Order: sequence, then C-alpha cells, then structure tokens
Amino acid sequence: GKSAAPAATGAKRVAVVVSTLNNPWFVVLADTARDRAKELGYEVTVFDSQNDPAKESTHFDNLISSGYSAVLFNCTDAQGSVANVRRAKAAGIPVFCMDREITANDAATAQILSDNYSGCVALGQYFVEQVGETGSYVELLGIVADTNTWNRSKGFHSVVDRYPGLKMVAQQSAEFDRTKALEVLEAILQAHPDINAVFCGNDAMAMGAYQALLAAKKADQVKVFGFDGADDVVKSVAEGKIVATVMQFPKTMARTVAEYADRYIKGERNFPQRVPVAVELVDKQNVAKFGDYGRKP
Amino acid sequence: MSAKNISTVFARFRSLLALALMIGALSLLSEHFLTADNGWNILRQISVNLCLSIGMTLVILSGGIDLSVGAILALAGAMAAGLLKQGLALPGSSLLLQFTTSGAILAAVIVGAAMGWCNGVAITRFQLPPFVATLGMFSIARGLTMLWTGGFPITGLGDQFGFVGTGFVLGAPMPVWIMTALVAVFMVVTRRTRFGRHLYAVGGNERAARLTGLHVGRIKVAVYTLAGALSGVAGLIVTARLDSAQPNAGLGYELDSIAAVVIGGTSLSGGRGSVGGTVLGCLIIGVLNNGLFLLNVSPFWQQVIKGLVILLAVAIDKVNVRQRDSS
Amino acid sequence: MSAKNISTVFARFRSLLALALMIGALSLLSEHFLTADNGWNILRQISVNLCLSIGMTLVILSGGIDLSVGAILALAGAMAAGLLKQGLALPGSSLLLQFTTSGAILAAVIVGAAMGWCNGVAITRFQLPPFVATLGMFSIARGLTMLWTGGFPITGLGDQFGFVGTGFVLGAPMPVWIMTALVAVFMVVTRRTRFGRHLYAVGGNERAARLTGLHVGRIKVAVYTLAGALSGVAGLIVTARLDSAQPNAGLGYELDSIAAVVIGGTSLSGGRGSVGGTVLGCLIIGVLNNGLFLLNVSPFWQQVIKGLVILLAVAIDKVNVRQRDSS
Amino acid sequence: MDARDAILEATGIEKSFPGVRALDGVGLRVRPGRLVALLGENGAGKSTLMNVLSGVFPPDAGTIRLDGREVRFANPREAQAHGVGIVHQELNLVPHLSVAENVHLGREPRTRLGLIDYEKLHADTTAVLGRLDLHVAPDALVADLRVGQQQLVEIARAVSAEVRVLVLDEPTSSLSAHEVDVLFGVIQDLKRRGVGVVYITHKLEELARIGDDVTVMRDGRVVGEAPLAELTREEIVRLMAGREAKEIFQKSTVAPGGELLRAENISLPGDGVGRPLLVDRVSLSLRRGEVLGIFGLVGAGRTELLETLFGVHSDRATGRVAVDGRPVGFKSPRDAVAAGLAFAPEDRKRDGLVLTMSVAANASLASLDRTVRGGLVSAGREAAHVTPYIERFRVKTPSLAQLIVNLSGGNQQKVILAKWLATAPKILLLDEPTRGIDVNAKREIYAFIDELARTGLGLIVVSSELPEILALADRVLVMCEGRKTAEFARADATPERVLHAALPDLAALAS
Ligand SMILES: Nc1ncnc2c1ncn2[C@@H]1O[C@H](COP(=O)(O)OP(=O)(O)OP(=O)(O)O)[C@@H](O)[C@H]1O
Ligand SMILES: Nc1ncnc2c1ncn2[C@@H]1O[C@H](COP(=O)(O)OP(=O)(O)OP(=O)(O)O)[C@@H](O)[C@H]1O
Ligand SMILES: [Mg+2]
Ligand SMILES: [Mg+2]
Repeated sequence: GKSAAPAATGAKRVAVVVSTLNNPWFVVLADTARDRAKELGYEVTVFDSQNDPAKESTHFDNLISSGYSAVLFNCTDAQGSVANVRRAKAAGIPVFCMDREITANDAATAQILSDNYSGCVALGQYFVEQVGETGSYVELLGIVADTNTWNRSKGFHSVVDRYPGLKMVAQQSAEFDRTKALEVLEAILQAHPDINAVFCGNDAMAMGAYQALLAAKKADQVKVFGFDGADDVVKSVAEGKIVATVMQFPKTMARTVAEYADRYIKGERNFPQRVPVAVELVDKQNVAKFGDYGRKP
Repeated sequence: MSAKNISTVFARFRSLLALALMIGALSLLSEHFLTADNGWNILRQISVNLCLSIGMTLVILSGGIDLSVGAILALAGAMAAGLLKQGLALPGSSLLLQFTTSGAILAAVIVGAAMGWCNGVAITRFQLPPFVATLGMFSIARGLTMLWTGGFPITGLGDQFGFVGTGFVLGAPMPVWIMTALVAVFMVVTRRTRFGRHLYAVGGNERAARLTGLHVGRIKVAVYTLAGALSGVAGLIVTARLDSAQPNAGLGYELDSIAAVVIGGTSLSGGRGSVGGTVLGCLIIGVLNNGLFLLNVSPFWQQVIKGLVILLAVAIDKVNVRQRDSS
Repeated sequence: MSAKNISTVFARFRSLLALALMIGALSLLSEHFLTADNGWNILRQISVNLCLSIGMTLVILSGGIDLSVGAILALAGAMAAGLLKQGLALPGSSLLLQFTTSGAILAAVIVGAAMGWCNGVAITRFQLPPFVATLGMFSIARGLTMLWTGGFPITGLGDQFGFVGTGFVLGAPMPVWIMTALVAVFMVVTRRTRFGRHLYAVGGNERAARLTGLHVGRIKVAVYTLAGALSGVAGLIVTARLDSAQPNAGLGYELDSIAAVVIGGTSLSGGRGSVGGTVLGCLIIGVLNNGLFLLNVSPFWQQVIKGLVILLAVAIDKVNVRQRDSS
Repeated sequence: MDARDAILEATGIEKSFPGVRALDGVGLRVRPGRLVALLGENGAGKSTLMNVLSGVFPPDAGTIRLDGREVRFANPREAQAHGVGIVHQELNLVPHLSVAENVHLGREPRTRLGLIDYEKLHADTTAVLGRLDLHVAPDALVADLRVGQQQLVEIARAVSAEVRVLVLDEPTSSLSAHEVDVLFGVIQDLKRRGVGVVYITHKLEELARIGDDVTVMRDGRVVGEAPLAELTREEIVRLMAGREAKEIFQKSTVAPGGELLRAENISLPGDGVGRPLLVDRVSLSLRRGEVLGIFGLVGAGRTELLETLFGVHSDRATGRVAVDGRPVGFKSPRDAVAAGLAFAPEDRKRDGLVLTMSVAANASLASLDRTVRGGLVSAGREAAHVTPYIERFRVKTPSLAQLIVNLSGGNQQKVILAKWLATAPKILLLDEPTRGIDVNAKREIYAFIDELARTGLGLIVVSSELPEILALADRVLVMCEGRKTAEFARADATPERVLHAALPDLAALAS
C-alpha cells in the first residue's frame, strides 16, 4: 500500500467513488485520482461501489452527510447513477464524472469521458482491415448487464455488420473476466475451430482468449482484439500476440477531474459539461508510444 | 421471569453489546458518526438488506435457505419499472395493458411472491433441497430479468414511484417506514401467530411437526412465498431510490442477508432465532460499513477489518452460551 | 448385494442418468460435442471446481460449510505468483527470499492450508458457526489478496510454472491429472480410512461421535485445513492456466462448488454423500456449460436454461428416494 | 354400543421395507373403553403397525375400519382428525418451543385478532400438566427438560386432544414409578370415557394394572390374541419368543478382584437452573469382576455422574479419578476410551448412534483401528470384527450394511452395546441399558453383563428399575438429589432399604 501522509488538519475532503476495484484498469483510475487530489492538498477517501448502483447510492448518502467538498466519480451505470449525482448536487457537492458518462446533462458539474462507442468504431474499422472482408469471428461480451458492454459491442458492429462476408459465429459473455474468457473460448473453439478473429469487450478477456488460443495451438491463425489499454495487453501488442487494443487514458482522465475539482473548490464555476478524451487505437505500428496506461512521456 | 426469558434476553444483550461497542468506538473516532443525518443514513442503507433478511429469517427458521432473494429483487424491480414505462403487451393480441404506479408496485410484489411460491413448490412437492431449488431459481430469475430488460436499465420512472425510495414522511425516509412496518408485522407474526410458531416447529423438528399434523408443506410454501414478496418490496425500494431498474441489481445480496440473519443469532439449522436478532444483525453490518467509510479506511483494508469484526461480533455472542447442542 | 448397496448404486445411477441424458441430447444437437478434444476440454474446465468441490465435500460431510474457498484460491494463487516473481522481502531486514517454481507451488498450498486451519480453529476453539467463520475468512482473504497484489494481476510466471495449468503428460492435460489424482486419493480417504469414517460420524451425529471418543475438534480442523490446501491447488491451476494471478480470481466459486456437491447428492446437513457423487455433480455442471456454449445459446437464455437443468438433474435424483426423514 | 364392537379395526395389514417384511397380514381390534396391550420382541413390527394406524405411512395392503367404515389416512393429520392420537416410541417434540406450545402444537387457542391467546394456552397447559402431576412452567423450553419430563409433555399432548383411540408406544420407558402411577390413573380415566387404548410395552408387570386384552406379535404376524385374564405370563413370553421361556436370570457369584476404578468427591456444578450441584461429592470404587448398580429416582444425577466419569464435563467437574491405581485426568471421552472405559448412554438417538451410518459402521466406530490394514479400513475385517457381537446380541437386521435408522429401537440399543464390547473395555458404564428392550433380549443382556463380570470387567449399571438393579448388582449405590445416600452389599440390598434411601425426604434417615 501507498501510505498517505497525514493530511493537514482542516484540509478539505474529496471523495473518489469508483465503480469497481476488481479490475486493474479501475484501480489505476481511482489511484491516480486519489494521488492527484492529495498532491493538491486534499484529504481523499476512495469508495468502491462493487459494480452495484445501490452500493454507490449508499456511498453518496455517506459522503453527503459527512461533508465532502467534491466527488470524483466513476459511475456504475449511466442511468442508474443519475439519481445519486442529483442528490449530491442538491446538497451542494459538485460531482465530476470520469471515464463513464451519466446520461443527464444537468447533474454533474463536468464529465471527462472516454468514448467507448467511437473507440470501438475505430477498432471495428481496424478489425476489417486486419481480418479482411470475409471470415468468421467470435465476440466476447462483458457483463451483460453493463451499459459499456453494449456501447462497445454496438460501436464495433456499427462497422463490422456492414460486411456480410464477416460472420459472427458466436457471441457469448465472459463477464470482463480473464478466467471466464479462457473457458468460454475453449468451448467455442470446439464448435468453431476455424475462426479468424476474436473481438473482446475488454483487455482482461483478450488475455484469457489468447491463452485459450495458445492452448489450442491456434494463436497464430486467430487475431485477438481487446479494449482498454491495459499494460499487459499493450505489451502483448508489441509482441504480436494481440493485434490491437484501444487505449483509454485513465490517468489523464483521473488527473483532469482532480484538477477540475480543485478549481471548483477554489471558486471557478465554468466547466464544460462533457469533455471527451479521445481514445486511441494501439497496434503494432504505434505501440511503442504507449505504456503505463497512457502515452509514454 | 422464566429461565427461557433470561437466557433469551442475555443472548440478545450480547448482540446489543457488540453493537454498542461499535457505536461507542465510532463516536470517539469520528465526529461525523453520531449525527442525526448519519443515523437516518444508516437506517436507510440497511432497509433493503433488512427487507430481504426478514424473509431470509423466516426461511432459515423453517430449516431452509434462499439463494434467490437477490435475483428476485432484480426481477421484481425490473418488472415494476418495465410495466410502468411500457405496460404489458399481451401476446397474440394488439392489447397493451397500461399500469399505474400503484399497479406496478403491486405487480412487483406479486411477481416476487410468485417466484417465491415456485421455490416453495419445488422444495415441498418435488422435494428438492432448498439450496438447489433456490439456486436454480437464482439462475432463472437472473435470466428472466435479462430477457425482460435486454440488459439495459429502465429509467425515468416518475416522482410518484420514486417516492417509495426517496420520499420523506414525518421527517423519516420512506424506506425506513417500510422497513419499520415490516419488522413490526413480522415480529408479531413470528412470535404471536400460529403460523409463526408452526414455522419454528417445522424448522426445529420437521418430523415432529409432521407427526403432530401440521401442514408442513403448506407452511414451507408460505414461507418462501413471503420471502419472495419481501424481495419484491426490496426490489421496489432499490429501483425507486435509483429511479432506475438495474438488470444486475442485488448481486451477492443473498450472502449479505444470510450473514445478517446469522450474525443476529438465528441458527442455520432452523428452529432457533428471531426477527429482532436479524434487525440487530443488519444494524451491526450497517454501522460497520458506515464507520469504515467515515474513518477513511482503504477499501482493501476494509475487507480485512470487516471480516475480523464479523468474527468478533459473533464470538462475543458465543462466549458462555449454554445449551449449545440440544438436538 | 445388500439393500444399502442397491440403493446407493441406484441413487448414483440416477445422477448418472441425468448426465447420460445430457450427453445424449448434446451429441444429437452438436456434432462438436462428442469429440476427444472436447472431452479433454470439459475435464480441464471442471478441474478447478472439482478441486474446490472435493474439499467442500469433506467440509459438508463433516456437517459444515466453507464460503472461503474462492477467496483462498485467489490468495494462494497471488502468493505463488508474487513469491515467484518478486520473492519475499523479510520485514525489518534487507533480506529477500527468492522462490523457485516448486517453492512457490508449495507456498501456495501451505498458504491455503494455513487459511483453512484458521477456519477450523475459529469453528472448533471459538465455536463460531462455520458459515460465519468462513464468511469472515472470505472477507479477510479477499482483502489480503488485494493488499498483496495492490489490485493488479501478477503475470509472466514462466513456462515451468505454466506447466501446472497448460502442460500435457501422456496426452492428458496436467490439471486433469491433478484432479484425477486428488479424486482417487480422496475417494480412498473418505471410504477406506479411519479419518474418512470419523468424518462421516462427526457429520452424522457430532454428540455421538464425541461420546464414542472421536477427536471431533481435530477432525474438523483437519477437514478445513484440507479444504484450504485444495483451494490452494485450485489457485495454482487457475494462475498457471492464465499465466497470471488475478486478484479477483475465484469470485463466486464457493456457490459453484457447493452446487456441485449438492447436485452430486451430498446432504447439506452432513454425514451423507460421497466424493464420487461430487465428481458427477461437477461433470453435470461442466457438460451443461460446455453444451450451452457449443450451441451458442444467447447469454440471457443460458441462465434460464442452466437453472432449469440444475432443477431437473436433482429432481431426477429425488424421485422415489426413500428414507427422507431420519431424525 | 356393544362393548365388543371395535372403534378401530385393522385387517390384513402388510408393510415391507427394503429387505424387511415388517408386517405380514396383521389385524388388530381396538374396543371402546378397553386397553389392548400389544406385545412382542424387538423388531416384531409393533411400532410399524402403529405408524400405519396413525397415518405415518400407508400400508402396502390391508384395510383400516373406523366405526365399521373403511378409512385411509394419507398423513397423521387425517388420522388425528378422525380421533386417532399417538405417542410415538421416540420423542417428537420441538426443542425450542415452550412446553405449552408443544402440548397444543397445531391446536393453539386464538384471540379475536387471530393471535395466539397465550393466557388461555398457558392456563390450558397448566391444567393438563396438572392431570399428569408434572410441575414445570408452561413457558419453559422443552429443550431444558429432562427426558422423563419430555415424555410426559408428549403424553400431555396426546391426552389433551379429543381422541377416540389413543396409541401409546412404550410410554413408560423413561418415567419414574410415581409418574407411571399418574399415567395409569389418566389411562383409567380415559377408558372410563370410552376411549380405546393401544398400549405397547416390554414391562409385562404393568399389564396387570391397566390391561384388558393382549395381542402378541412375532416377526410381523399376530401370534396370539386373547383377554388378558386368559393368559399367564409364561404363555405370553412363550408366544412372544416362539420358544419356551428360559430360566429366570441367575446371577453367578464371582469373587471380585483388585480395585479397578476409584472416584473421589466427584462434583458437578449445574448451569444455574435447578439445583447448584447436579452431582454432589460422590465417591465410589469398582473392582474387577464386580457389577456396581446405581439406583435412584429420575433426576437423581446418575446420568451426570456417569458422564463425568467418562470425561464429558471436564470443564466443570471436580474430583479425582484413578484407574488401576493410577490417577487419570479425563479431559474428554477420548481419554476415557483410551483408559479402557466405555459408556452406553441413555438417550441413544441423541448420544449413541450415528443415524446416517450403517449397522456395521456404528458397531465398529469405537474400535476402527482394529479393522485397519495397511492404513485402510478393510470391509472384510470390519465385518469379521463386529459380526460376533452383532450375533451375540441377536441384532435383528437384514444385513450389516442396513442403515441403523431403519432398525427397531431395541435393536439399536443392542448395536450400541456391540460397539462398546468391540473395544474390549476394562470398565463398562451402562445407563439404562435395557430401556425399550424386550424380555428375552433383556435376559440376554443380563446374562451378558454377568459373563463380562466373570471375565474380569468392572461394570457400573444405572437403572430406574429396582428389580433389575437387585438382580444384577454385587453392590448397590443409591443416589438422591445428586448425593450418594447409601451403599449396600448385595446381601443387604432389600427393595425397602434401597427405595428408602432413594426417596428425597426419607434419604436422610437411611443408611
Ligand atoms: N423405516 C424403516 N425402514 C426400514 N426398515 C424398517 C423401518 N422401520 C422399521 N423397520 C424394520 O421393521 C421391523 C419392525 O420394526 P418395529 O420398529 O415396528 O419393531 P418394534 O416391534 O416396534 O420393536 P421395538 O420393541 O424394538 O421398538 C424391524 O425389523 C425394523 O428394522
Ligand atoms: N435440562 C435441565 N435443566 C435443568 N435441570 C436439569 C436439566 N437436566 C438435568 N437437570 C437437573 O439434573 C438433575 C439430574 O438429572 P438426570 O436426568 O441426570 O438424573 P438421572 O439420575 O440420571 O435420572 P434419569 O433416570 O433421568 O437418567 C435433575 O434433578 C435436574 O435438577
Ligand atoms: Mg417399537
Ligand atoms: Mg439419567
């Protein structure tokens, strides 16, 4: 653990509410937001919503009643989290969304967003380039009750479905989980040994899928695509194991919201409602520029 | 006062002791803890778990277990939200049934009760072990929720509906009223009605209950139906608070509610325990969760500490308990 | 053949029947199902659950329950990976212990056993109900895993370590060998050793076992320690297969493994059941999962179907079972 | 109605369990105002017949007529609705409900609000308990009562309902003499009101006081039916056993050897309920080849004394114990077993048997190491190890692999004895060893106790049946309210003196 220097007495308190810590990507997001806010002189608490909007709602109650000055927020659900943000707003606490958006435009003070949909549109285009206009592929979905799962899937299909030669032979959920992805793809490979590609809704599943292909000795002939820009996948792209992923910039987003919150507390009120942080496709060509959940300095 | 009462009060007292110790410690450690606002917070936060846990108490008292409460919560919430927003298209005709807010609320409770009834029937008529029957229902209800929602939350349910989760009556939040009413009703039901006592008999010695001529099957079906209906109520509260029915609502809640029941002193082997104990169990968990955040404990350490406190809370309860094995 | 044997064989037969029906149906529905490759697949996929479920069978036979197997799996896997990659910095000195692959493997099993031992001590010495003790351990082990890993996977463990999960010996995958060896050992242990017999006695009637002079406490501690060690083995397999220790590995595995045990006919009240039944239970679940993916059933429907099949598989097993109440 | 007309008549009842033909064309007539005693060896099928009559399970064949009309009871509730009440052989109470709730389970009085009327419930219960002379609070938990008191609660439940036929399956097996007297009074009262009673017992001497008719069963068949007056005791016993009654038990005389067990000042504090010391400074010694009988009324603390000697209460008990002159500190029953003690408890279902296991597994449980070869339990050796004991007690079971839960009560007790003898103990503690055991088996057990003593074992036998103690014991120790009140050599132990020492008020005068 990174032990925090005891905050100066009377320091204002900032809350980091993160959808889950069960995925390293979000750990990076939360840690960065926490560290940046600490640098700026705040006392910071991290709340883990464990992917449950109801738990998240509990966190908001707690932080509203114990007088936090701002919330750096990674929501569990675009719609399910709106009510929480509105409650905070009503209590005079500004909420800054990072990475995931909430659907309301008048609730959060600002939203620094990673555009899952358009990221996957770009990935879909690259997918067609790499795989070609004919072939068969498998899609591994994330948690089926998660909006991001569907944003990514839709972005991807908005491109790929325009090529009738590309056939999706199986679409299954591996719940954003590496182990599940391994098992699911193993089973699917039995029925469809001749696929050309696997599109995964996140990088953990991409790694699991790669392991399954490796075990089935098909790693060379099947192209794996991920999403997130997790460290080990970036490395794998460099090694040619995984064809491409999409880098979201968790650290940039986290730092930006921390700084916005700081500016808000210091009196500034004019913030853009939505700040899209462009996502970038990472492939073998440009992979050298990426690492450590962002662009290398 | 009879021997029975003394020992019951004593046992209760020890759960209370654990709670009092926690409250005392937290009041010293954080100035935000002992405020009226925070008190309401804690109560509102435990309301969902307590609804589920009342049903779970009944089930466990009767000697069973219910793993499907969280899944039924999600299904009932989604049904209420879906019916309210889109109504129900009757298949095979072009009729569309529209639902009022109270109609949707009623529908959620009925859906919950119906799923619970299925559990009960599977357990009594088809003699499935409760663990298996409710595990099956868990999977089925989760699947049905996904099919009904398509995996997307249903939002924008209106203020009237939202009132169930966010409204205030006489200064107290609605969920707290609902929970209080349910606690009162089920305390009376378990302690003062035939059904309640028969429940203990079925859980305490099913064979004896059967040989005495109790309607064992009917009692069990009623218990699971009630647990389902209470899950429906919990689903309403969750949905109304978020103004959104989440398809994956209530994930893992079954373990939380079993934990509250057990920490409250109800025996997993059935026949022993009380709704009052469960209230204490929920409070212990609620205060603990709240305190850990107030003290700004890192989420990773939180899990370790939570585990330790649960062990301690029950260990306090165990010191010197007499009559441990009496079957 | 004696009455007992006939009825046992018959009961086993019914589980087998459920399995055979599923296999038959799937063979007709998918030409990919009945292939050698897919057979290995299924076996490899159930290996982790089966390791956990063997331990769970012992625990349930002894009259307990273990909710911490998944959390211990994660902790043991993370420990092995961490020790292998970074070694162990002894606090207070600048010494760094380096671990070989076999050292790390051993460490994982020892960590698992140690956590299990803590469960056993909490249950016997501090008389906590198994549900509570292992729920506490669940939370503690999850927290420790997060603290140890910082929430990040530990990857790049080397081919030697990876062999445990991905290697082949004589044409069969390593996990299948491990699982087969464990099944064989624990079938003998439960059926042919004194410890095994005592285990059934403790689960069947703890008081009687104590009054017969059995070392009830020591038996229970041994059971939970074994379950912990087996979780450690499962953790190794998972980690080696993925070449990565995931901090959230094994989430929800406790319910999966209890389900396999119960579907395999072991009674949750203790004293009745078998490791062989658990193997069937794991196979039923494994074949079902595999089949649903092969048939590319939509994820929403999968859950519904899975629930229904679990109910049916056990219901088959229940038809005509005599001697239901024996207390 | 003609007194010869049956209220309830069963004909041609058949019932089979896997491997056992428990009932094979049995008939039974229950007449108003008369008590029919149902007799038979352990495993004859008595309880099974009663289970059929009271709707616990359906017969495979045969008819039951109530007032001449054929009835079929699908469950106990239907039987009760028709006025057939039963007190089962084993207790069927809910431990964590109160006495009143148990007595009126399913028939609780309600207030106008639909809630249970506890005032009336307690008043009604107090009245029924009064009839049975049982003085416990109606709101006491059943789990906190002694076995005998629990048995009375069970009887209270049956007699408080409106019954036309009352079945009592060995109701007196754990009752004191006084409690038996009260029960018989209640039975006479019921008979006067026209209730037909079926009464199962192994204590033939009870029949003279309440019996009218006798039905004897053997191996699932009725082998004799007659008014009690027309049968002698010898005839009954011969009918039951199907062979001539053996000689009455004759104790052999052995010169006791050296001291085997010495216990000094054994005390066991209570748990705050009831009296402060359950066992109050009791000392005793036991020699090789000796049978020490411990007599006392129910509640005298005999069970606790044996349990303490066996290491069950090591956390609370005080006193010194020595085996073979060497002091031992039994911290648990395991230590006691290792030191050569064996203990057959009085409540066999709760303390003695693992109901989920087979006959063989129960019998070998305490001596499993003798069946181990190469670290593994060998089924063959296990069978060879336990079979002699199973056969010696003539345990009635289709096979060693039968689940013990399926054996009749008496046969279960025999398996427990077999289990302990298989450990080749030095000292055998027997708590009510013949409770629920038929006359012949009882005699076998007596002979066995005698034989064991001759081979040099020391035995302590606790019994509430005075004749049993007097027949068996070389020495009789009498307890009353936790204290040892007297000790008699065999020659001095007359029934009067022993009873005198056992009764609370008179105990002080005895010695
Ligand atoms: N549920 C059962 N399953 C299998 N066998 C049974 C079952 N119940 C009774 N039996 C068998 O039926 C026979 C008759 O048993 P029952 O209990 O009626 O004897 P009983 O005459 O009451 O003996 P006791 O005097 O020892 O109580 C026995 O051989 C017993 O083992
Ligand atoms: N559950 C209980 N609650 C209160 N007191 C009890 C309880 N059990 C036993 N006692 C007390 O312990 C004393 C001894 O009871 P116990 O049943 O051991 O006597 P016993 O001589 O063995 O009689 P029994 O013939 O029933 O075996 C009783 O007088 C009673 O006061
Ligand atoms: Mg009987
Ligand atoms: Mg006694």
